[in-house]
Amino acid sequence: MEWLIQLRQIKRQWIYLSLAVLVALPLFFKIRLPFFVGPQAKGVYEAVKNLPEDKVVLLAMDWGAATKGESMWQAQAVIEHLFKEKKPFVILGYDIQGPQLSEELAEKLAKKYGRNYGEDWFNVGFITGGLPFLQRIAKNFQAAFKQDSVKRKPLSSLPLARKVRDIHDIGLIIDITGSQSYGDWLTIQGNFKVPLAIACTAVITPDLYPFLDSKQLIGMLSGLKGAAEYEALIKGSHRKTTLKMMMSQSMAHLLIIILIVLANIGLYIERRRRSG
Amino acid sequence: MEHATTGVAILELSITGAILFSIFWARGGKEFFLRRIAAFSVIDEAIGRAVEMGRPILFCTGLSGLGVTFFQALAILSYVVRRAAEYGVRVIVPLFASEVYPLTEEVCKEAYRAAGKLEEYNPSDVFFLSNDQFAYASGVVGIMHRERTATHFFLGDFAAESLILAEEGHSVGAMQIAGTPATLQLPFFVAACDYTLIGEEYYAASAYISREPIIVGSIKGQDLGKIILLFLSLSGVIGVTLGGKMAIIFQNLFR
Amino acid sequence: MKIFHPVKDPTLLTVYIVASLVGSFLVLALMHKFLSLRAKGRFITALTFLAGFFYSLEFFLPAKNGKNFLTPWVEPVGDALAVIGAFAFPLGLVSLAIVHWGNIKRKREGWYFSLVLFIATIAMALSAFLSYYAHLSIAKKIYSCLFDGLYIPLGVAMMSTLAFYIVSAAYRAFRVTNVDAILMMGAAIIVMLGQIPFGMWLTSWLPMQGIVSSLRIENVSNWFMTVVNMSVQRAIGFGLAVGGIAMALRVWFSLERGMQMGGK
Amino acid sequence: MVEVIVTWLAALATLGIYSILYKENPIYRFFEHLFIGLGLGWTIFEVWKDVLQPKWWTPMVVEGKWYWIFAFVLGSLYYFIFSPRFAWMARLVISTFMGLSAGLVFKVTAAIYIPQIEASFRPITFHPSIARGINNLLSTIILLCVILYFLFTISHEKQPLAGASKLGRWFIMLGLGAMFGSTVMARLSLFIDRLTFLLHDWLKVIKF
Repeated sequence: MEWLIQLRQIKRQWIYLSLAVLVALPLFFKIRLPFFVGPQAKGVYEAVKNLPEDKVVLLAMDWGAATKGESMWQAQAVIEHLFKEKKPFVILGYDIQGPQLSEELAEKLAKKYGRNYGEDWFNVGFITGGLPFLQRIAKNFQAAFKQDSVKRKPLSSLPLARKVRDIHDIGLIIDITGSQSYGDWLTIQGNFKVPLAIACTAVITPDLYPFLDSKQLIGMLSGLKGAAEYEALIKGSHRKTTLKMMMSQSMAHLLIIILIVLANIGLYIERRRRSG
Repeated sequence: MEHATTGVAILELSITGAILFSIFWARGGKEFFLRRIAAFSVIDEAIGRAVEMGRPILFCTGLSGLGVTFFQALAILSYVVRRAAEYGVRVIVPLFASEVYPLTEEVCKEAYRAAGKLEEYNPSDVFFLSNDQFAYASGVVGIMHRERTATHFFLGDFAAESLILAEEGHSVGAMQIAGTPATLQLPFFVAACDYTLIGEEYYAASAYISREPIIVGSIKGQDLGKIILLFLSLSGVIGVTLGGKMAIIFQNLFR
Repeated sequence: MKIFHPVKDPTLLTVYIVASLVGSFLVLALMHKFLSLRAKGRFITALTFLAGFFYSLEFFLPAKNGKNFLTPWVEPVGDALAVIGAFAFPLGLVSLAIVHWGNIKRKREGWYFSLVLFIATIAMALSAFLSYYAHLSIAKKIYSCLFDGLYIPLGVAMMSTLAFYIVSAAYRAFRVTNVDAILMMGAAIIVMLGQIPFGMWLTSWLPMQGIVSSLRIENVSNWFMTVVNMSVQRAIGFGLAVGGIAMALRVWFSLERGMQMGGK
Repeated sequence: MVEVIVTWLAALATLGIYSILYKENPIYRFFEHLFIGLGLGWTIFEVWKDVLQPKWWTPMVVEGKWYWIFAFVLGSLYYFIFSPRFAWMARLVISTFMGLSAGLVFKVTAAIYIPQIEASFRPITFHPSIARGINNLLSTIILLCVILYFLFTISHEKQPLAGASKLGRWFIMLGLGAMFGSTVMARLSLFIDRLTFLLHDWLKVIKF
């Protein structure tokens, strides 16, 4: 009984050691805690799967190195699913690094799924001008861009790019962001009624719930958890990197909760002994 | 907002008016009641603890640059240094922003003069440590361990490093009093420190410590200002709920 | 603004500079000699009072298409503040150097760490200047090792210790001791569970729609964040707004006892 | 080659900092002083490159704006702080800076808090969705109670205020708990990133 009371004062060095071990384990071994994919992540997945044949997906990469820890994994999961389902998409973004970093992701994944630049996807890179420029793209996509950002060639030379004339050729917009850029895309969604999903950093999630229950958004990926949920939905995606990191997160969160419970058990027994 | 719209000007000037009015009301001899705030009643006890243990006090103003947050921290520092000087206890003040160093040095020297101990003042207890957030945190943690500081004051602007300072401070066994307007850091100070000033309690510090009638008057002004904001917010809720013209008035109140 | 027009000719420029340098120190010397201590004090308090009007008036005075008579001065004053503030940096450096030079001179325990600090400062400053201005390739390599190899990782490593501290802080603070701790613990645990797929699995048996669905962990957690947390932060913000204005007024009118630069 | 050195230095620096988690020790002290020294060296470079050269030296010497020498004069006054007789000159600059930054409070307060005041106007209507109406009503009650909790010059013993401010304190605790819980994920991901760096980039014991 004595050691139960000691649960109240576990030395912090033991707590730190157990955290390091519990976080490292899922990176080495295949540990799968019970896992539940939320409705918001499923919403994005379904929207990509049910994209009409003649439509293209618009991927807004409004993130940079600062939020790489969450946004890059979301971008990788979405691009992998788009390649697997052979759904064409175009990449652009308010952030200089976003389109560039996601182009590297796309090229790496394209080899695995045998997809070709210009036919399955194309990239028009970093855009400035905010909402007014988005309005211009919506009305006339071709005129808004002199050339694509990878081959530096006019859009007319890329078979997929030729098909994207204006917003009506876009079947779904997915904004991957670490900032308030989603406001502009919500306006576009409001004006042109194009289905919109947002993959945001965890800290922004509370701000988006009002738009979910007003159906302005058809789905949302929230931080690393959102990326892990999406990756779990893609059958056969062998790497599951985000899943491992999500397992580490879950183990650490559970460690905290278990420690709190143990501490209070120790406290309770000690108090009962003192009063008993 | 580059320039005040009429709505903003009226609101901020009415709050300023309430504060100035209360200051002159206090200058005219009016006494105000002040409710008890735990953190302020233990400042002397915290200094006393350092005196008993014969170990220095650490006063950390976080990442504060020159601004109102730093000025409030300085007002408290001035009191703590004066009391500590009376008992001959060192107060170590590592600073984050070099432009606040001269002002801090001057305030500490004045505190020693007010305590009548100017000759004992050691200028190298106040120094610029680093203007990198986490180099500053690692340096303050080093000071806590090496100087074995007995009492810690964390008062000023803080960011993520607040939890590093509070947790390492606890592991050194120090008594810790914290206060910051950085609301996002309050959970960590409340969790790890002995006493924490929440939100506006931070800006009431100099009144509670000095109990000078004029400054207590400005606290009365702060209460009047809050009542103005509360009244505005509630009438806004009613206006928006009623909808129609009322809603539009309130939505464009500050446009 | 006539007299403050730039001077192109180098010799004339040096004359202007030296003249104003000598002139200002002359004025200061005269003030030092002829102003009594009380007069100096009152002059300093007056400076604080006058300086307080600059940004406040610029903000409140009506602005025709974004400008009032003070607006053109905002940027130069801002630059001047940055420059004068930058001149305070060497003074701060000196204060730190005195502390660490004291350690070395008196061979106080652990004095060699102060040596490490001096060497690191000089090495980083030199390699940064040489690689930026002189484009020396050897300096670029050293700079890369110091900056990318040590400085950035040290910052990232120090910040990552927060993961450990948040665990030990939660373990120590969330105890059923009083109402405050219980409420804080309850909200923290719910929001934590709401963030991990395992937590969502715990209440995944609840229906997806309807009233009961609001008991699902992710919805309860979101309710805490969007209703309770946002309103609490907003209310605290109202207090801070008023408190900030009160503090500014106390400083502006030199009411704070410990900070009266002009003395009482 | 430089890459390998950089990775090794970064790994050793990370482990050196983590040694504080066990207890304060000479290794930590070494990396602490190294970190502060590197930071100072970098700041010396940055202060010149980003502030003094572009905003003072170039305008004065290259563009001939001779009056920038007065910035130097005012800046040099700081250095009189240590001399008892001339300290008043340092106070000239300090008091001016204090006044200027006090005056800035109105613009800063407007920028940060006016949007918050506007956002507090929430319609208590149950039409489109009952949940939204209830939540808006609750938000307003929470706002009211928490502000009443912060009243300093009115005694909290008498009933209407006593209950409201106690409720206010409870809501504050719930809010702080929610904030704490929502930050755990972000803090843990910092360590997971560092751990993957150590295991993947440095020791190469795990694959991605």
